[in-house]
Formats: sequence, structure tokens, C-alpha cells
Amino acid sequence: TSRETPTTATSEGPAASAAQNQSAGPGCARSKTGYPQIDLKGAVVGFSQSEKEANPFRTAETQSIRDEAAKRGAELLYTNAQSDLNKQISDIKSLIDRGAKLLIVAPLNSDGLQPAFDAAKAKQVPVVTIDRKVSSQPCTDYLTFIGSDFVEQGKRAAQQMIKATGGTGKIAILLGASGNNVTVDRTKGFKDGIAGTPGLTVVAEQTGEFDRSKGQAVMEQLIQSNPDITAVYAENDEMGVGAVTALKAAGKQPGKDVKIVSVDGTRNAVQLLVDGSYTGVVESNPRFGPLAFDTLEKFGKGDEIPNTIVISDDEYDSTNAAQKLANAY
Amino acid sequence: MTQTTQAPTKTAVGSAAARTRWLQDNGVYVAVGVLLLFNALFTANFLTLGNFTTQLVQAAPVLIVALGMALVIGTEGVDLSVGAVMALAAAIIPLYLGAGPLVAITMALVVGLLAGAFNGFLVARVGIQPIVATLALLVGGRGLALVIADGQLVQLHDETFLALGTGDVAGIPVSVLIAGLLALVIAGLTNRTTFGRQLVAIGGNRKAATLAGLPVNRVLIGVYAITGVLAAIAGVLATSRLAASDPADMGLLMELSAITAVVVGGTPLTGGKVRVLGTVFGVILMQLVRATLIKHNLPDSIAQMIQAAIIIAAVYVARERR
Amino acid sequence: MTATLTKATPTMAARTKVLQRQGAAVALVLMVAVSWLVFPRFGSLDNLRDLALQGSFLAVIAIGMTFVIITGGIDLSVGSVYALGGVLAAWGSQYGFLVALALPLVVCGLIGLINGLLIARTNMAPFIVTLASLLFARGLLLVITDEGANTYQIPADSAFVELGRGTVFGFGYPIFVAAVLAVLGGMVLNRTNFGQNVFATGGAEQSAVLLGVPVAKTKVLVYTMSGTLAGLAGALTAAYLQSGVTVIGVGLELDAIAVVVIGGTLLTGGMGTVLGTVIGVGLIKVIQNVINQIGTLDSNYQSVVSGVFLLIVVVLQRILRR
Amino acid sequence: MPTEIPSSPVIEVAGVTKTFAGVQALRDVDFTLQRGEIHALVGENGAGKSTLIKVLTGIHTPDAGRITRDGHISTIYQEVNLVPLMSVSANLFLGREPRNRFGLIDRARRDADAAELLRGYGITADVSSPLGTLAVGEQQMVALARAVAAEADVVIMDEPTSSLEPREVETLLGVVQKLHEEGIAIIYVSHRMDELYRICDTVTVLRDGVNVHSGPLKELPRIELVSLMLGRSVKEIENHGTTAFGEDHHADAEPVLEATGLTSKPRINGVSVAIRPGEVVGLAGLLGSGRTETAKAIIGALPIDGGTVLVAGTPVPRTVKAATRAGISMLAEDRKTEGIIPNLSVRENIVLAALPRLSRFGVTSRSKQDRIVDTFIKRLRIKVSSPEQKVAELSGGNQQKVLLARWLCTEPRILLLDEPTRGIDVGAKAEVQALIDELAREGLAVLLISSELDELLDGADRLVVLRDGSVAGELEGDQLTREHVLKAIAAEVTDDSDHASTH
Ligand SMILES: Nc1ncnc2c1ncn2[C@@H]1O[C@H](COP(=O)(O)OP(=O)(O)OP(=O)(O)O)[C@@H](O)[C@H]1O
Ligand SMILES: Nc1ncnc2c1ncn2[C@@H]1O[C@H](COP(=O)(O)OP(=O)(O)OP(=O)(O)O)[C@@H](O)[C@H]1O
Ligand SMILES: [Mg+2]
Ligand SMILES: [Mg+2]
Repeated sequence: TSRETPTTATSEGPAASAAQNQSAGPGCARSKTGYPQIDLKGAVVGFSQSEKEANPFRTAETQSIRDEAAKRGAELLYTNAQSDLNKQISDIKSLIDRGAKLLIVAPLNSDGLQPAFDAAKAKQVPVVTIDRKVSSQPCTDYLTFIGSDFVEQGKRAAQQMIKATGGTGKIAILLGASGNNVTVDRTKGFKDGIAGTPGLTVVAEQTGEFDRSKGQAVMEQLIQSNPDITAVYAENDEMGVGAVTALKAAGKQPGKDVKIVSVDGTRNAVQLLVDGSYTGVVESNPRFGPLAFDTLEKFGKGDEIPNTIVISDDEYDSTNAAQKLANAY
Repeated sequence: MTQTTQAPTKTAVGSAAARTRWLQDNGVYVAVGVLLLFNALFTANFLTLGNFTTQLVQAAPVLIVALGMALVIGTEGVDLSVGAVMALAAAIIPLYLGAGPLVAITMALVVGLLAGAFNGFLVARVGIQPIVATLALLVGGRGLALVIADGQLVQLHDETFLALGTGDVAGIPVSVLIAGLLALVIAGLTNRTTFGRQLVAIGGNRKAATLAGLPVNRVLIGVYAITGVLAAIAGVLATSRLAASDPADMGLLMELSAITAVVVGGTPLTGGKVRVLGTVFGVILMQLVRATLIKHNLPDSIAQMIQAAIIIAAVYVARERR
Repeated sequence: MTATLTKATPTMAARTKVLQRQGAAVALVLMVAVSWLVFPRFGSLDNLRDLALQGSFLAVIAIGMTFVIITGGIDLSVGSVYALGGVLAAWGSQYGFLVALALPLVVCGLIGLINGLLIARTNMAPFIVTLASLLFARGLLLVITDEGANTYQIPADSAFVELGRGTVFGFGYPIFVAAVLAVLGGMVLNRTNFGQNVFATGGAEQSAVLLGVPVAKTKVLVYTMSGTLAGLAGALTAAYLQSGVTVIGVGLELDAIAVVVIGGTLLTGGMGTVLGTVIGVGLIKVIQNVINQIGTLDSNYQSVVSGVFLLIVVVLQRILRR
Repeated sequence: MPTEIPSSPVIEVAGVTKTFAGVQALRDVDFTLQRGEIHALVGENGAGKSTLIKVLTGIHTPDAGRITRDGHISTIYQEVNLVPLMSVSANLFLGREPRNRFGLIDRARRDADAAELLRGYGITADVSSPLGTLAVGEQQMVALARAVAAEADVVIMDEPTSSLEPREVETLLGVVQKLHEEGIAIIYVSHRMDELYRICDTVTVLRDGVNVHSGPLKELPRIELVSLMLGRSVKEIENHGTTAFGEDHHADAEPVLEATGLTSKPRINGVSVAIRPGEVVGLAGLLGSGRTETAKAIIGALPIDGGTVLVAGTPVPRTVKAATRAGISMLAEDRKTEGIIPNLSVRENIVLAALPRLSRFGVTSRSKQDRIVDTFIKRLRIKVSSPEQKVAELSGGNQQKVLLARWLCTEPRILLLDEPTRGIDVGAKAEVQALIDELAREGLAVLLISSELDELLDGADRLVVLRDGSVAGELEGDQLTREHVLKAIAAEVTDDSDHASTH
């Protein structure tokens, strides 16, 4: 599949070359929903962001949506739920109230947005969800999901890990926040991915809560009690970067003595990769803008839209990091 | 309706009482001892210098914050804003690092001082209850830090500044040294100075302290200001150790960790008493608990429940009897 | 003799009492009036319905918190217990409406009961006991959901969902549940012996003991109540969201405490009203709504604005109270 | 007074012992309360009276011994033990509120009943206002009303009159008489001999936790009772004589303290007081007449609407700190909430206000503290196991002495004493009074507030009488008689002079 062949960088970044081949189930057309036709130009589009733009992923995501809206001449309404699920429901309702005819939602959580979708349905407002898949019904509750496959990300990280370690090693996993389905999927993908490699064993899995300093603190503990750890899988870059600091402080050479693979594709992590202190980064592509607006436009034209649109995630390793550094966010 | 109360026979009542009283005063030291013993026996590679250094380095910022918190709690107050102040300090650093680490650190401490003094002003002069007064800064302070930093994590490269987090003096990490020194200073402050004795008197009975002519407002504002500065110091050290200014996550939930450590260390939340050594050991105890849970690779769910149990057990032993 | 004095005082006292009691209400009326004028969509029926619904979950928790705070205590566990309640309700919904409703009430009530027993029987500080159960409830939630991997869904057609999603004149059922509880809560507080015991316990615990108030029993009851209500709020939320979301409720305890205090209840205990709490909920939700109405506000500024608002409200209240 | 003494005990205590962290408060105490009798319980401060009462009512569990109770006990504890934030009526009926037919509290009836009940005790305050807004004496009356209304077989009163002024004492004694006629047994604790001899049938004397005497009171001469309490021979006490409290002091001409036109609405209205060095000025008045307020206004603890305070001719800023620095000290009336810092040791409580003086560059000197503390513990005969004992563990009277010591060690020029001998035993009282004299002789200006008229008459060189927050008159020299004062206090209470003449 396209996964194995990393997308070559273009000036617009990987999002421009998004693959839509992963559509599952029957498509969804406007005729089926009975929603009105809306011209993107001059339309009011609402975007509900889930968390503060305090990490690079969210910053890049919001920026991408803003840029694309400006490019297409749509008026963008924006809300931020500040990690509060109930607030996101209110946000979405208020976006509709303020006249949004099309919605892009970055869900805080896979579950729990049903009341917001119901409100959108009642006003015949199509909803595109990005980056996190929700458990509601596509086409009826929301139009489609555009995002990465987190399980797949985990699997790809596992493949990088197998390649880098040569199939033997003791792995510590720095888990994301507990109760978060990104954590669950990236763990599952990774464990499935290394299942066929008996030389790789997971000796510790502890949560670093997607946070650099927590990742660092946990790594410091683990490297003390398990000095024989040879590989670290961090479920986001921030924890991976924290682990690098911890390993250096413990006298290890990250990237060499201890392989580090993480998911996200932030500039900090890729830079470390360039510097040789990192092993691999699987991208989680935040540039949803072009794809989201394309989808809304197609839907408006009456085309059939697949239930799931997978955005292509790039991949960085020691061979390509330097040349692709500009792509990292 | 005739009721007769027969007192319990008075054998060994005295010695049992003495024993519980001893445990009450020394429970936290015993707990640290027990945990050390457990780890020595059951945790791989525990008895290494590197490991102890790690524990101390990780505990240092919490301890610095907890020292301030102990003072505030001594006045029958509480400061929920310490985590936010750490974030503010973190956000300030990169702004001034260009002018040299000393300037950056000074600015961060000044911001901590101002934030603390503001809390103190609200509590002492306006008369708002400490929890609510500092809650406002907890909510707003981190936001302000993010505004200052434009929401971004900033990677730091200034060697001198980073040395604070990685360097050592005679084998003792700088941050641990600073934390230790501050503990001594705060211990001296509470036990040997007028300010310290006035502080506990205000916590013990504010009305009486006022009538005794104590400078109540000045002491309260001073205590919160000190706490602000200490939180800022902790923020600076944590930032240098992280090699990045991360206002979004810096000091998150630090207020709860600090309060827990102080209370576990035997300082009652009802004020009128400050135990500095107890606080140091409270911090160490919680650090060891976390380390033990991680080293034994327990899932988050179980780890949280065990932490809950240990907090209860420690506080139960140290509780004031009626 | 004292006649002239005591005759003069009641009218004065009555007038200040009115102002004190209505402080939060005055602020709320002002906020609503201004918002209505400035933001055209604020007054839309849809917006008001949503505001009331969002407020109802918090209100249910805050009513329990009001009782706890009046006894001079605090309950930090409500946020976690709320999330746990939701998960339990969602899990229980597969066995029908009754289980979905009863399970969270019983389990969360039990956690509250344990809080109460530990606080009342062992003289441990409520802050620290409930801080531990905050951790415990989260841990339990993670155990039930396989470290958060499972989110239990509630079938859209089940009667339980109706409890959260059903409406009368467009106003959701949870609003009515909260309203009924508020009326009941006010009645219990002011018109029953238990309510009087709650006031006495918080007003002067030692005296209350000497007056024959069952202080321990009262404490156990209020924490049980608080746990149960947090569980109920969680269940209502689960019904509304049609699933047992695991990531909710973090930091909710601070919101609950803030609204109770804004509503004029003394954190030191002995004084407070349920009506004030309801007004406090209204204020906080209106503030959040207004921030949303502004629309263009940078997400980092939002918490700064919340913090400033909170500060203004408590300072205003404090000034009115003088 | 007592008509018949039926001999079935309502309370019987045998061999009770109670120890608190090192202090043996009660030692093998036997005690019997007969049905219908008024039983005086006396002893020095810290003798164990309050502890015995708490053991009787089940607040404390004894370490050893047996207690048999037959009937319902209702108690007024030494410190007012009501809930200040709750309304007066809620306090009165807490636990037995009148209900309506839905089982809910009938608030209207509760207020009406409360007002009715309190009128019988001469209190006309608004029953729906918080109890804390009442004067301490009024609160004490509410506690009394509550205890009496509980329909008990035994009523225990631990120093009920310590914060009452003469008129209310009469009301209280009247209530005691009424209870007695109804056949209710009473345990009465007081340091005021007159009261004891007026109403009590029997007496139990505790000394250092030991019951040293139980028997009829009337047959026991006062001097012998005192000797039992103090553990000194009658002769020794006779030699010592009564205190010389109230001898004339040599006062300078210029007042050191001049407070003029102090106004704090609605409590005080243009009160002026001047005190010369070496002079003891008494402040007399009814409960709520504004004596405490006047003292608080002088020291800056009460926001005022008008008035000035001059010390040696210089105006003093309106803060307690400034007043303290200028040399004014005040012993507060309510030692529990405004006096002691319960968690701190006796030493720390004593040196608290003087701390800056005992420090260099903000660092405290322990040896200086110990020296001062030792001096005062000896001089005031404070009963402590060690200076490091928590002050909360002391008996009420000893706490009062600690507070006195706190003020004396600041070496003030002006001392405001609000009820300085409240709750202090006979021995200590004489000492405190002697101390006041001595201080005045040393040149201190003293403002003395007391509910005990005799104390004022004996101790003060001059009396300022307050009525409804204003100065109603000043008495000096020959005018310092009971009759004159009562007349000045309020016209309506002159008939109290009848009681005065009874002893
Ligand atoms: N809770 C306590 N802890 C420690 N010691 C106590 C406690 N309560 C009382 N004591 C001690 O027991 C002794 C008796 O005290 P108690 O209060 O019974 O005296 P009292 O006779 O009522 O004195 P007063 O006339 O001053 O009220 C005192 O030495 C006191 O210090
Ligand atoms: N009607 C009232 N309203 C509010 N507060 C009152 C009232 N009466 C008394 N108080 C409070 O009670 C305390 C004592 O009252 P006040 O100063 O009037 O009495 P006093 O003249 O000093 O007599 P005493 O010392 O015998 O109580 C004061 O601190 C005052 O605030
Ligand atoms: Mg006593
Ligand atoms: Mg007074």
C-alpha cells in the first residue's frame, strides 16, 4: 500500500498528496442526506478545536484550517473547548447558532459528542471530523472522518523499531494519557507490530501523559531500574524528546545505545533525528485544511464521500530526516 | 434510666498512648524507612548512587514548592496557584535569556514575587479566603503564561542556564543543593525568627494575633510572596532540567503534590504549625512511592489507587487526636 | 438598657444581610443584562436552554458540595467520582434503566461514605482524604475501562438515554432534576434537624459536640450525599452523552468549589445557602458563555479572562459583604 | 432556702481518675450529687472542676473509676459553647426544633418561642440574628436558657456568672432558685464566694485533682473554705489578710492616655477617657454599654467613625500595631477567640507580643525568652507542667494568667484590662488585683473593665460610667460607692441596691 512508500516532500507538505484509498463502506452523497447545497466561497464554516494550541500538533492543525479557509474565501468561526467535553458540545451548538453552515470538528474524545451531532443534524449542517474518529454513525450523525489511523501509526513505529534494533532488544513504552483512545490505538498497533518478532520484549510501559517533563521523569526512573533497556517507544514526540534528555543524563547515548521511535513529526524530534540522537519518527499529519475543504466542496457538488478518509502520514528516519526537516511542524 | 460508665482498666494505656504519640510525630520518617527497605529488597538496581540522585533531582522542585506551601498552610491558608506561577516563570525565561541567564532568572523570580504578593494582598487586605483567592490565579495564571509564550514550547540552548539542571557541585546536583539550602533557610525562618513565630501565631488564632499587635497583613503578604518566589525558583529549575520552556505543562497539578507532601509530613491543614523536616520527608515519601510504582511497572489504575492508600495511611498515623 | 441598641441593630443587620445574600444574584442579573444587550445571540432560547443544561450537571454536584462546605469540609473527589459515575451508568445500562441509575448512585455513595467515615471517625483533614479518593476513583475508573481502552456505549434507544436527552419545552430533563434537587436541598438545609446539624457542625464543631449534635454522623451523611450527587451528575451526563466518557471531570472539583463560594457559602463553614450555589453556577456558566460569544478570543486568553472574571466576582462579593 | 434534702443520689462517682498527657487532672475522685440539692464545686484554677464535669457528661472517658447517672443532665460549659453563626433561636432549639405538620422546622414558631423564652431572662435581642452578634453576657444567658429549657433532672453550670454583670447575675440566681424549687439538682461552679454562700447547700472542694472535702456549705466558714482550696492553713491566710487592692495611687498630673470623642456607630458615641500614669480608671456599665468597644477603639481594633487617641500628647495611628508600639496593651475579654493561640506553647504565647523586642535582626533569642517566661510563670503562679506545654491544655484561669503575662512582658505604659479576673480563682484573683496595684504604683496607666462592681469600686481610683455607648458620668473619691455607681449606670436598676445590701 501507499504506507510503505513514504510520500516525497513537496512544497505544500504531505497533506497535498493525501491518499483517499482507505474509504470504508458505502459513500455518502448529499442527495442521501437531503442537506442543502452550499457554495464554499463566502460560506460560514465553523471549526471546533478540542485543546489549547499549546502543542505543535494543535498549532499546525488550526493553522492549516485557517489558511485553507482564507484561501477558499470562506468565513471561519473558531472555538476552542479547552479540553472540556461539555464545552465542546456547547461550542458546536454555539457555532451552529452563530450561523455556521458547515462544520469541521476536532473531537476531544471519540465518545460523547452525540448531542452536538444531533444539533447539527437538526439544522442540516454537515460535519467533518478530523484527527480523531468518533463512535457515532458516519453519514447520519456526521459526514466523514478525515484522519490518521492510530493503530497503523503504532504498527509503523514497530516496523521502524524492528529495523533499527535488528529484531532484538528490551523496549520501554512511554504511554500517552490514560483513558485516551489515541493511547489505546498506538499501543495496540505497536504491540501487534512487534508480535512476530520474539527478540523484542516490552519490559516496561508507563504513562508519560503526552507530556515532555513527565516522559523525562518516567524515563529517568526506568533507566535506573532497567539499565538494560535498549529501545524506547514514545507515543508522542514530546515524551520522546523528554526521554532523550533523561537518557543523556543517565550517561546513555540516545539513538545509539538506546533506540527511540515516536509518533508525531514535530520539528524538535526530527531535529534530534538529524542530530543522531533519535531513531525514527512516524508522522501524525495535522494538515487537515486542504483535505477537509476539498471534502466539503465535493459534498456540496453532490459527489459521493467515503466514510473514512485517511490522511497520509509521512515517516522520518536517519536517512531522510535532514532533507525533510522543513516538513516537520 | 440509670447509666453506668465503667472505665477501661488502666493497664498499658499509658505506654500505648506514648507509642501512638511517637508514631504521630515520626510516622513520615518511619514510612520513608519502610519504603526504602522494601525497595532495597524487591527493586532491581535500587541501591545505586545514580538512582538516589535521580530521586533527589526529581524531588527538588516539588520540595521547593512544598516549603512555601508549608508556610502558607501554617497561616491556615493554602496556595493553589503555585503550578501556575511555575508556568509563568517558565514562560518568562526565554524572553530574557538573550540578556543572560542571570537577568532571565531574576525576571522569573520577580514575576513569582509579584504573583505571590498579589495573592497575599487578596488574602490579607481584601480578605478573600485563600482557596478562592489563589484559585483565580490558578485559572488565569497558566493562561497568562501561555499568552506570554504565545502558546509555544521553546527549546532552550543557553549552556549556563541549562547547567542549573544538569550540573553538580562535588557530585551533588545543583538543583538538589539549592533545594537543600532553601529547606535550611525556611527551617531557620520558621523556628528562629520573629517572622516565623508570628506566622504560626497568625495561623493558630488570627484574631488574637491581630489584638496582640502583630503585623498580620505584612506577615501574610510576606508568606504568600515567599511562596511565589519559591514556586518561581522551582519553575526555573524544572525548566532548565527540561531544557525547554513549556508553560502548558510546567507545574501541572503541582499544588496538589505540594499540599499532599506537606500534610503527609505532619503539618496540619488547620494552621498554627509548620514542620519543615516533615515536609522534606513528605516530599521524599511521595517521590519514593511514585518511583516504586513506576519501577514495578504497575498500570496507571493500580498506581493511582495505591497512592491513595498510602496518602491515607500516612496521614492517618500522623493525625491529631482529639 | 440594651433596648435601644438591640432595636437599632436588627434593621441594620437586615439591610446588610439582604445585600450580602443578594451579592451574587446582583452580579448575575448585571452579567445577564449586559450580555443580552451586547451579544444578540446570548438571549436566544437555544442558547439559554443549552446554558441551563450545561449548568445542571455542575449544579447537582455543587449542591452536595454546599452541604460539605457548610460543615467546614471540602470534597475534592467529586470530579473523579463524577467520571466514575458516568462510566458505571454506561456499563450498567446494558442491564436496563434501573441498574444504569442505581449502580453509580450506590458505588459513588459508597465512596462518599468512606470519605465521611475517614473524616468523621479519624480526625483526618477532609482536603487530604478526598484528595486521596480523587486518585482512588480515577484508578477505579481505569480498572473498569481496561486502562481507559473501553468506552461503554449506551444504546440510543434505551430509556436511560431519554433521562439525559429528553426535554420539556426544549429544556432537558437534567435541568428539572437539578431544580428539584436544589429545592429539596434548600428545604433540608433550612427546615430539618439534619440541616441545623450541618450548620452547627461547621459553625463551631467543639460546641456542636457539647450541644449534643451528632457531629460525626452529620459529616458522614454530607460526604455520602456529595458522593451520591456526584455519581448522579455523572449518570445524567452519561445519559446525555450516550456513553461513559472516561476523560471528563478533571478539575471539576475546583469549579464546584468556586460556584459554592461565589454563592456566598463560607469556606470555613457554618454559613451558606443552596440558592446562592445555584446562582454561582449561573454566573460561571454565563461567563463561559460570554467568552464563547466573543468568539474571536484566542484560546490562551480564555482562561485569563475566566480567572479575571472569577477574581472580580469574589472581590465584589467581599466588598458587598463589608 | 433548701427545704428538704431527699437522699437518693442522681449522680454518683467513685474513684475516677483522668490523665491528660502527663497531667493528672483527677485523682481517685468520689463525688455524690443528691436529688434536688445545689452542690458547689470549688477549687483553684486547674484543680479539675471542668474536667470532672466533662467526665460526668461523658465528654471525657475516665481512665479509671465508675460513674452512675440517673436522669438527664443538661450542662452550661465554662466557655460559651453555642454556634455563633447560627441564629439565637436556632441555638436555643438545636436538636429539639418545633415542627409543622410536614415534619419540617416551623421557623416562625421557633422564633416566637425563643423570643418568649428569652424575655424571661431579660434579653430582648432579635432572635433571628446570629448569636455571635450578642454580647458575651447575653450569649451566656442564652446558654442558660437553653440548658434550663431542656427539662433536665440535673443542671450543671460551670462558672455561669463569670461574664455577667450584677443585674444579670441576679436573674441567673433567680433561675437557679426556680430550678431548685422544681426539685432539679444543680452543680454550681464559681469562684465568687458570695454567690456560693447565697445559693448552695453542699460543697465539694477539689485540689490538684483530689477531692479534699465534701459536706454542707453553710457550716463551713469562708476562711476555711479558702484554706481548703489553697491548701494553706487558716492562719496563714489570715495573716496574709485581704488584699490591699485599691489603695490610692500617686498619679501624675498629665494624662498619658487621652481618648476623646470615640465614636463607632452604632455601638459607642463620643466616649472620652483620660488616664494619668499611675492611675487605675474603671469602666462601668451594663452589658452592651460599650465598654469592650471603648477599649477596642482605643487600641485600634475597632474601626471608628470619629475620635482621637493621644498617648503622651501624640496622636496614635489607628492600628493595633501602632498602638502597641505607642505602649498600649489590651487584655481581651474573650480569651478563647481573641486571646490564646491554642497550638502554641505557654512560652510562645507569653512572648508573642514582645517578640520583636526579644530578637536581634528578626532572629529570636531563646535564652531571653526563657528568662522572661520563667519570671512571669513564677510571679503569676501559672500552673504548668513546663513552659513548653500547649496553652490549650491549661485550665481557664491559668490561660488568663498567661495572657496577662503576655501583656506585662511588653512593658506597656497603658494597660487596658477587659475582665482581667474573669474565671480566676480566689487566690489568683487577689494576686492579679495586687499586681494591678503594683503596676499602677510603678507608673502604669490602667483601664479596668469588670462586671464585678466590688472589684471596680475597690480597685479603681476613678470610674467612668457608660450607658448606651456614651459616658453617663464620672465618679471619684466619696462618690465611689455601690449606690452612686448603680444610679449612674441606669436609673432602672437602682433597686438592685437591695441585693447589694444583702451582703
Ligand atoms: N484537654 C486537655 N489536655 C491536657 N490537659 C488538660 C486538658 N484539659 C484539662 N487539662 C488539665 O487538667 C487540669 C484541670 O483542668 P480543669 O479545666 O478541669 O480545671 P478547672 O478546675 O476547671 O480550672 P478553672 O477554674 O481555671 O476553670 C489542668 O491542669 C489542665 O491543664
Ligand atoms: N447588639 C449587638 N450587635 C452586634 N454585636 C454586639 C451586640 N451586642 C454586643 N455585641 C458584641 O459583643 C461584644 C461585647 O459587647 P459590648 O462591648 O457591647 O459589651 P460591654 O459593654 O463590653 O459589656 P461586657 O464586657 O460585659 O460584655 C462586642 O465585641 C460586640 O461586638
Ligand atoms: Mg474550669
Ligand atoms: Mg465587654
